[in-house]
Amino acid sequence: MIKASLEKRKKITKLSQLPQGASCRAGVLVDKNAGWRNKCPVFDPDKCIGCHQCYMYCPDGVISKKGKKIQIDYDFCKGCGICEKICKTGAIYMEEER
Amino acid sequence: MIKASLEKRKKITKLSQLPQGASCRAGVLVDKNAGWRNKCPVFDPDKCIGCHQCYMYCPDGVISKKGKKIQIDYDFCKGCGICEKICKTGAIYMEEER
Amino acid sequence: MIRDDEFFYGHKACGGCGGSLAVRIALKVLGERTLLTLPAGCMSAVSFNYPQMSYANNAIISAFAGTGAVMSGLKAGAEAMGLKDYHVLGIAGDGGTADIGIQALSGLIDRNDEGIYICYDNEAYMNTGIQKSGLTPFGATTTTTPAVPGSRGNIKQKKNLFEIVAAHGIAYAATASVGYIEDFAAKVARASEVKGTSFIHVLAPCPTGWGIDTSETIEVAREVVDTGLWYLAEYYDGEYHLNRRPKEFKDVGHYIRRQGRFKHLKDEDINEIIRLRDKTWDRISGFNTAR
Amino acid sequence: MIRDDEFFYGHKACGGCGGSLAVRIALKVLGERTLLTLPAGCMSAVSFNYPQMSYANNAIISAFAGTGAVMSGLKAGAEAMGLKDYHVLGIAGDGGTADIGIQALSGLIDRNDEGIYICYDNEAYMNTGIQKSGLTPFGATTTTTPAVPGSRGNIKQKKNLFEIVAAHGIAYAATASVGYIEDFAAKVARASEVKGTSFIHVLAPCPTGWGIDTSETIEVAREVVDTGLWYLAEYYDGEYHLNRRPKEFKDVGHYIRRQGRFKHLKDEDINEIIRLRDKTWDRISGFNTAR
Amino acid sequence: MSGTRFISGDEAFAQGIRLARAQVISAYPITPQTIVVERLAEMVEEGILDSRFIHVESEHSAMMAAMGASAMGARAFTATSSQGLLYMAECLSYVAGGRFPIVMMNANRATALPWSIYGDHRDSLSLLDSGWIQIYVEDAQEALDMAIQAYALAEGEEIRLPVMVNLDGFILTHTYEPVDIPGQEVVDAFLAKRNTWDKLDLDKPVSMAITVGPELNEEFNILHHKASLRALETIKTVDDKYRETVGRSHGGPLRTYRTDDADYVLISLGSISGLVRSEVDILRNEGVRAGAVSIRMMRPFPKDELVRALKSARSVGVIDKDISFGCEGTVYTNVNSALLQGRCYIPAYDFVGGIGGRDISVKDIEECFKDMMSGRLQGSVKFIGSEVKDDQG
Amino acid sequence: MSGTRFISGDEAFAQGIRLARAQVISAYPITPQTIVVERLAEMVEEGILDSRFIHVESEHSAMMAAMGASAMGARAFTATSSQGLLYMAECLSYVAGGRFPIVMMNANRATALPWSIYGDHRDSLSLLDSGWIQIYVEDAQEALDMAIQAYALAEGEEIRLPVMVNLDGFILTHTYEPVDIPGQEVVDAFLAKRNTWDKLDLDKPVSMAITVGPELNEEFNILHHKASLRALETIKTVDDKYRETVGRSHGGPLRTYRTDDADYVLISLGSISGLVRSEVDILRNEGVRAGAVSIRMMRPFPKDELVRALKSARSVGVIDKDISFGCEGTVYTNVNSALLQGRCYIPAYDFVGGIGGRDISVKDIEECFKDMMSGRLQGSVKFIGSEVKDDQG
Amino acid sequence: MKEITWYGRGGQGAFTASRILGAAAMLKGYRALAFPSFGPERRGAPIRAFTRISGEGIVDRSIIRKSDYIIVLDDSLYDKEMLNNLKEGGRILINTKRDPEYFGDDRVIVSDISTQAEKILKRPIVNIGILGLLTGLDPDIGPDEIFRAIEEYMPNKIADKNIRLLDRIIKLNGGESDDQGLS
Amino acid sequence: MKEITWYGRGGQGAFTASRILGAAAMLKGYRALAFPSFGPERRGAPIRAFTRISGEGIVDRSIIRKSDYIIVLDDSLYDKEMLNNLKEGGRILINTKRDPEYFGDDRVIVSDISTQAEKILKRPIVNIGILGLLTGLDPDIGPDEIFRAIEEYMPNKIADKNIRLLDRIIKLNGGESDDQGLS
Ligand SMILES: Cc1ncc(C[n+]2csc(CCOP(=O)(O)OP(=O)(O)O)c2C)c(N)n1
Ligand SMILES: Cc1ncc(C[n+]2csc(CCOP(=O)(O)OP(=O)(O)O)c2C)c(N)n1
Ligand code: SF4
Ligand code: SF4
Ligand code: SF4
Ligand code: SF4
Ligand code: SF4
Ligand code: SF4
Ligand SMILES: [Mg+2]
Ligand SMILES: [Mg+2]
Repeated sequence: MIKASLEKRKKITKLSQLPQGASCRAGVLVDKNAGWRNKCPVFDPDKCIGCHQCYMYCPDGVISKKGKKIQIDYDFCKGCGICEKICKTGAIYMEEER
Repeated sequence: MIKASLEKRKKITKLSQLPQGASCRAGVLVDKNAGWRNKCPVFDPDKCIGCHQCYMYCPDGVISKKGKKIQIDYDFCKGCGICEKICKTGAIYMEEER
Repeated sequence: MIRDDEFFYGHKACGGCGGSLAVRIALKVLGERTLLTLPAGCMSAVSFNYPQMSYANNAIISAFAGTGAVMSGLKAGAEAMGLKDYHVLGIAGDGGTADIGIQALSGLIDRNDEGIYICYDNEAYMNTGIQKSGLTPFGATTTTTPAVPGSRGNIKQKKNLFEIVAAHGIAYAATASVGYIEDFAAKVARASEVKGTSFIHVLAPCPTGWGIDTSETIEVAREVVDTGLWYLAEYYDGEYHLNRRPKEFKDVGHYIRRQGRFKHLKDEDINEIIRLRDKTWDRISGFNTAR
Repeated sequence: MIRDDEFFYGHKACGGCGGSLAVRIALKVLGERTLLTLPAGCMSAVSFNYPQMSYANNAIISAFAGTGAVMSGLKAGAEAMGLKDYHVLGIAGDGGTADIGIQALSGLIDRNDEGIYICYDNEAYMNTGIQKSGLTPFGATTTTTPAVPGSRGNIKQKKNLFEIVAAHGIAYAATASVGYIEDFAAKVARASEVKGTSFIHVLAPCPTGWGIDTSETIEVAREVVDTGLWYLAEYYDGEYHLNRRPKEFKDVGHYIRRQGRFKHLKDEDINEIIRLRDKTWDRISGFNTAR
Repeated sequence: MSGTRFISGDEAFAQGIRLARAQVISAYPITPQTIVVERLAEMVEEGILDSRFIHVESEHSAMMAAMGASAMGARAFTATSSQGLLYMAECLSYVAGGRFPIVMMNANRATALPWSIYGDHRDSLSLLDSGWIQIYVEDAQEALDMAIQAYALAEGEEIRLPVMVNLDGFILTHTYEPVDIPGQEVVDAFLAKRNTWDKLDLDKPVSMAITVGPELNEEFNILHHKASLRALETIKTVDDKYRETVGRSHGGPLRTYRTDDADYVLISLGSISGLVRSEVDILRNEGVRAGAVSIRMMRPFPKDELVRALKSARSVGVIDKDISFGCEGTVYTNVNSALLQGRCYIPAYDFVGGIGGRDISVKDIEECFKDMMSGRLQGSVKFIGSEVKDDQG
Repeated sequence: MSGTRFISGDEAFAQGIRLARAQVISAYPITPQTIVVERLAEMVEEGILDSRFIHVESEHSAMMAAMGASAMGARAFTATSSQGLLYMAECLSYVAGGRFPIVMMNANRATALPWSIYGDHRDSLSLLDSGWIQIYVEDAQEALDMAIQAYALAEGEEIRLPVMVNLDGFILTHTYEPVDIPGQEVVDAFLAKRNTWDKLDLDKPVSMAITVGPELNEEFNILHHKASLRALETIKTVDDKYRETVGRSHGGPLRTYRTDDADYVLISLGSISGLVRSEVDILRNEGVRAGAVSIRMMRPFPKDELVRALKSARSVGVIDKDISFGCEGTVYTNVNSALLQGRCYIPAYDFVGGIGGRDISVKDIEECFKDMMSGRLQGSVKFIGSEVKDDQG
Repeated sequence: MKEITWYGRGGQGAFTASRILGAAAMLKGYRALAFPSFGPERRGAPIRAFTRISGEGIVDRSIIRKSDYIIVLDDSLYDKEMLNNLKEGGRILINTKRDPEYFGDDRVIVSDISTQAEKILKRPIVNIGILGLLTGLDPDIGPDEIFRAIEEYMPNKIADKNIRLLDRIIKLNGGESDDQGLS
Repeated sequence: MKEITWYGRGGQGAFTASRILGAAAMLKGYRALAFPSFGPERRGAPIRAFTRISGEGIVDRSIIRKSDYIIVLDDSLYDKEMLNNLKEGGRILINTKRDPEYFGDDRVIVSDISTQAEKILKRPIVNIGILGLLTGLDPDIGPDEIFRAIEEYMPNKIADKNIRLLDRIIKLNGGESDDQGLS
């Protein structure tokens, strides 16, 4: 599966470490979208019927299919609450963050 | 009748004679469109029925109404020959220039 | 409707220039209280050469891409100055309208600022020496779509400017041809009565670029309508209206063959042109018949 | 049709951003051999911040006005390099498409260069802080059309982008909404099969600019369709096709009142919105029913 | 709205434009200019400002619409930044050559690529040749005052040129500070309605934006050049009048600080100048004869005045938030040329910094003075504030 | 087509682009550039040149399309002039910062207002800060050769920058003269296919034209600046290789003429330089130690080389087909800055002329030398070739 | 010179509060600057804002590195590193439901503003409320000018409620305040 | 240095002829420049073109002020002023049906090229034909190179006919020419 992935941010100390031009390898992440969430989606696998509507509609693509169910990448979930509303079976609900 | 009209071209000898900015009084002509014609429209008032189609279609607007007939301003006629073709009565015909 | 005044006089356009006829007539309809802007193009290049100024009304050249925007500025400025009873007019070529100028034109219509925009269409960038524009017709040779042996010159069709403009929901739009000058004049008059933006797309043959004799401009401008290669129509109140629905089309071959820009075309190319024409007429068959 | 890959990930869009959903899904349909260009706007601003690159496929930011032109360049370049089996994709916001980008878009369609242009429409310049664009709807407050007491915010209607594009005689055009994501995905797939240029105008609510909760994006994106304020349609083979012809429209008032940007509107303003909607549906009543 | 308010540079400028009674406003959004336009839109909407706000589709159109309005004799305003300024570059030289007295606020911002929304001076300095008068301000108060003064300057009978007033992006545009907003009556006394004969006139029709062939084209440009030069004096008379009517003054094309007997003078533009002056004070306390010049006007360029201010210096430095690639900072180039012409043969150093929004700190400025004093610099151009090692030779 | 042909500068350039095997061409017509584009369209149509010709709708789009193609790794070409160059100003800095090695021919033409289609250098010189390499040629032969050399320079691994080659409008673009057209094999031996890792790559996806925040933005620009500076040397190595393979040479960033022992040196750009050199010969015959420098490369700017050439002069002059309103000619500003940095403290004079297509005659040049020799000039900027009296004081 | 750094999320009003504080300082006769961490603000994304207050003109417009006060609107944004960015004697003020002990440093002052905000504003917006911690702490920052600043620089609707909230926080934190004349 | 100025109208081919002349000079081993009076050419509008020929490199690219030859394609464009723009020994060549006397100056040489052009080209295009007057006059300008230049620089269709026309003019004006090998 192709997906941008987290790497350690390199400290730039020398010019030669920088690209010439304004280009860069695609799909490189160095920061989690941490601290964005007030509320956090909680997944209840028992209620999930695997319709994957939440997967389709998550703007951040942090819900992935896991067999017939799903899983959420909390490193990049922003807590928007769309998945909760989309899920017809109540298998996702939002909780206060922390 | 409003119409751009010929004036003597002023010789510019001092900066103060020039406009500040790139603007200028409208409708000032200093050059005749001389030397443009190979052929010259000749008007035969006898054949003219005063339909003023030539007046309408002359791209240079050099045919003006003169009572029921017309007249041609040879200072600005370019000899295109449109009037000859437009005139249904043959009241205009093209002749070699000079 | 048409004044005796000549507001466009002593200009340096080629003999027989269709564009200059369109400009001349438009101004004769609209009169002296017209605030005109034109971008770069033949109709400005031939008429603002210091100290020879061929426009007798107020006129200002716009940057090439800016006609629509200057019109809005003129309108706003005129309002700010408290002027009453005037027309804001933009006149631009096909290239200046359908290509580089379309952003500003689209913005103008979207704002619905009161003003009349006339595109005189000579079907190429003429002032710079006959390069293909978005309104160059299929088969025409231009200096950037040269008809070398085995090629057909421009293989693209004319951009459908009239319907693009109409799709904006403009207050008034029309097509015209300098070959039917009264029709054009009437449309200019109608446009001037509209509240909001209006637009006229007038076909204006260019002897120099089309390879015809200077005397043929009007004939050709009529023939393009009579062959159905150009249609005369209006758009207002959200609907299309066709001004002429010829029972029978005149011979396309004759129209094509008389023009230098098409002289390389073969019979099959002409048939293709006829096919495209028929497709267009199919599409516009739904237009209302005009008033 | 939709891959498991995520090509748009870890971006900095606001929570619940409709635009980012559109982008994500489009790329999931088109896949890794997609050459993407986007102009300035939220979808580039949130995803190219060195060294954090959220696109996993090839992507390049265009100058704001240049999306259509960069697409042509990518296409020509790919051909020159002998590439096979790839997509050229342009994704731009409503401002970047309908206003400053329309010249390049129009040129692209006119050239009929193969590529898919997607306009995600959040109905204002969002990246710069919610200014009115040509696609801002009637009645919305924006920072440049502020609803001060007694005013109604923006008094202009949305530019009719879909029909403007279709009037170009484009190979394929469609409207969509992120609220009906399968429909959108199917349209992206269809667009990718077309020879020549294709265009999709997808409505994509912006919680930040519209004044809704981040969780409401999808609901609102469905409601705008269900109320008839946005229609789902396609254009191909020179004809319009309507995808949904609701028997009954849902309550416009509910749609309007839930959004902060409309909260100043009075009942009569909502009635005006309904009137305008009905006019649109009158106009498009002639559209075919879609496949 | 008058009295002292806690507002941003953008807002202050908007207040100035309101007080100047701009009649037509056309602008296109771009960070960090947006707020000035938003505030004006609001004022128009609220009826506080009697002006026509044109919602344009791009910066090119913004400037062309402003020109149309100006051609009618109206007072026109627009604002932009960075890419937007470059997108209207064609219109800049157009409007200047046409002598349309439009005022534009530019929020200084770096130019792409790479993209950056942060402040440096590359946008406006790269268009120094466009024929506009260019002014740089230091704080929100000066922004407001110069919005008003700009019209007095632009519309001056002997000038008639567009004026661009530059505010450092974010650092001025988005920073809130106390600003005194004068009353409308006071400003009205300073600045009359625009009144020009050079406009499209229904009674006396005019051709505008004309073509001039080789016979006289150079002369039109000479006139433009001379008009621009006159602004070096006019900015002072305008400021004098402002002081008399409004009660505040900002001076002429340069703001000199302790230069009279200075050995080392650091030159800067815009918001950083305050910090430079405070460093001068520190150095003076340490016994170093330091001085500072803040250039308020880059075009016309105050060569003579600059030379006068630097005459006795042993060396000078320029802080350039700008780089003309393959050469040096543009302010520096201009300063050097003035020095050579003024026979002021002293070493000059270019400290290029603040590029793409890089902070320039007190320490950086201290360092600049040290470099000037020590003569230890290799070459005359130095990038400051970069901690990344140049390992490429 | 090879051997000696009687063609114009525009045509010669088109031949160079054909020989360089440009793969994508996108351009928009504007006088006096049109012919280069028309000839290329014809070659593509005739199948002589394997290239994709994109009919764009504006110059902004022309440059953006070229960038798209260049981003794919293709060799891209565009051409423009004057208003067209200004209309794409935003794209210039964009493409340069992105390090796309596009070659552009610019037909130097005056910029509006007033409108003029005639030649001066205001268009390209006003965009000197855009980050492009800028080259000026003197005749049609050099035009052809530099069209080819430009790609070698632009695509050089250590450079990777776009190159703008400037031809004087009409005077070069439309003037026919004998030009030697090398054979394709020879040029192929000189210039390989473009081969770059820096492109959109289906196997190794890339993000291009990215954003860089204040943390590192300055460093990206430092890299750009340094790459540009390297072109001062690379232009020579490229030319050496050209001489070896093609058999013709044009030298480095400067063309000096009898400067070694010259007392009076006149500096110029482009097509006027030949006339200047011939005047130098005349003066030498009269016993005056005159010299000439023709600047072939304005960016990067050959400061050191220039100073070396002027070191022994008693005064220098610059013929500037350019005026930065309210200041002076831009070439002059650059020259002065180089002189000051090079501790070359000599009087320098600016002869602004040729504006809007004004002819510069032998007499004008003679006059320039006389002015330099006599030191009789009031101020350092003088408009030449104007017979209209300045009666305004 | 007093330097205050604000931490919040896009939408929580940190920048607004930094301006209110600056305006209040101005009303008290000080010079002041307030500015955001420049750049586009995305809803939900962490952002900073700054207030600089001084008796004299302020020439330093750069980002604040060492603060007298760091104000954190949402404890999930708190990071121990912040302690290193305090000046000598500096304080960190956090809106949190947690105990002070949790943060393990006596330079950290905590208060549960959210609960009060939910009560009074019906929304968990604490940007203005948290100023109540400051007034008690710093003699230069008095409640009266903050009340005036809120009235002058916030829309009426929210101004009133925020004044009530602020008053409440001041009282809860033992400060003295009398907003009779103002609210 | 030989300097030739051409007068014609937009569409009459003056510039083409100036180039053919330049190319011919090049073929003969000279350096040459040819250029139009810059600016847009409008059909029918009077225009000028220039040819400069020299044994050495030509550095002067400015418009020709004093000419060795002035060639006028259409007598309606002739103006007495032109005589002042001739160098010592210079000549004006005019295509005209008029007698030489009409022009009243023996520096003016006339010939009716139009009539011949109508016969051979079927169009009154005299730009190339008029070169026939020059070949007789100037030893540096020989017919052979002009023939070659026409062949190389004009489209085949018109080249042949123009060569015939030119040959005819040369013969009529007493020049010697043999175009056997070429036409
Ligand atoms: C920005 C810019 N690009 C290009 C030009 C050059 N230009 C001037 S007129 C013209 C052709 C105009 O074509 P069109 O609009 O069709 O009008 P026409 O000349 O055919 O009347 C062009 C390309 C210009 N003036 N400005
Ligand atoms: C030439 C130019 N003008 C203005 C801008 C500033 N700008 C950047 S993004 C943006 C808003 C984009 O709006 P839209 O296209 O609707 O996309 P959105 O931000 O809503 O996603 C603007 C105005 C720019 N980058 N370049
Ligand atoms: S929407 Fe609900 S039921 Fe469907 S896959 Fe997601 S969690 Fe499971
Ligand atoms: S809360 Fe939003 S971002 Fe998080 S998983 Fe649900 S839809 Fe995705
Ligand atoms: S067209 Fe003929 S008949 Fe009619 S007015 Fe003209 S000359 Fe007379
Ligand atoms: S010949 Fe042409 S220009 Fe002359 S009068 Fe007739 S139509 Fe008009
Ligand atoms: S080129 Fe064509 S459009 Fe232009 S002036 Fe000549 S005839 Fe008219
Ligand atoms: S402002 Fe709107 S469109 Fe932009 S990222 Fe946020 S939610 Fe998306
Ligand atoms: Mg045209
Ligand atoms: Mg948007």
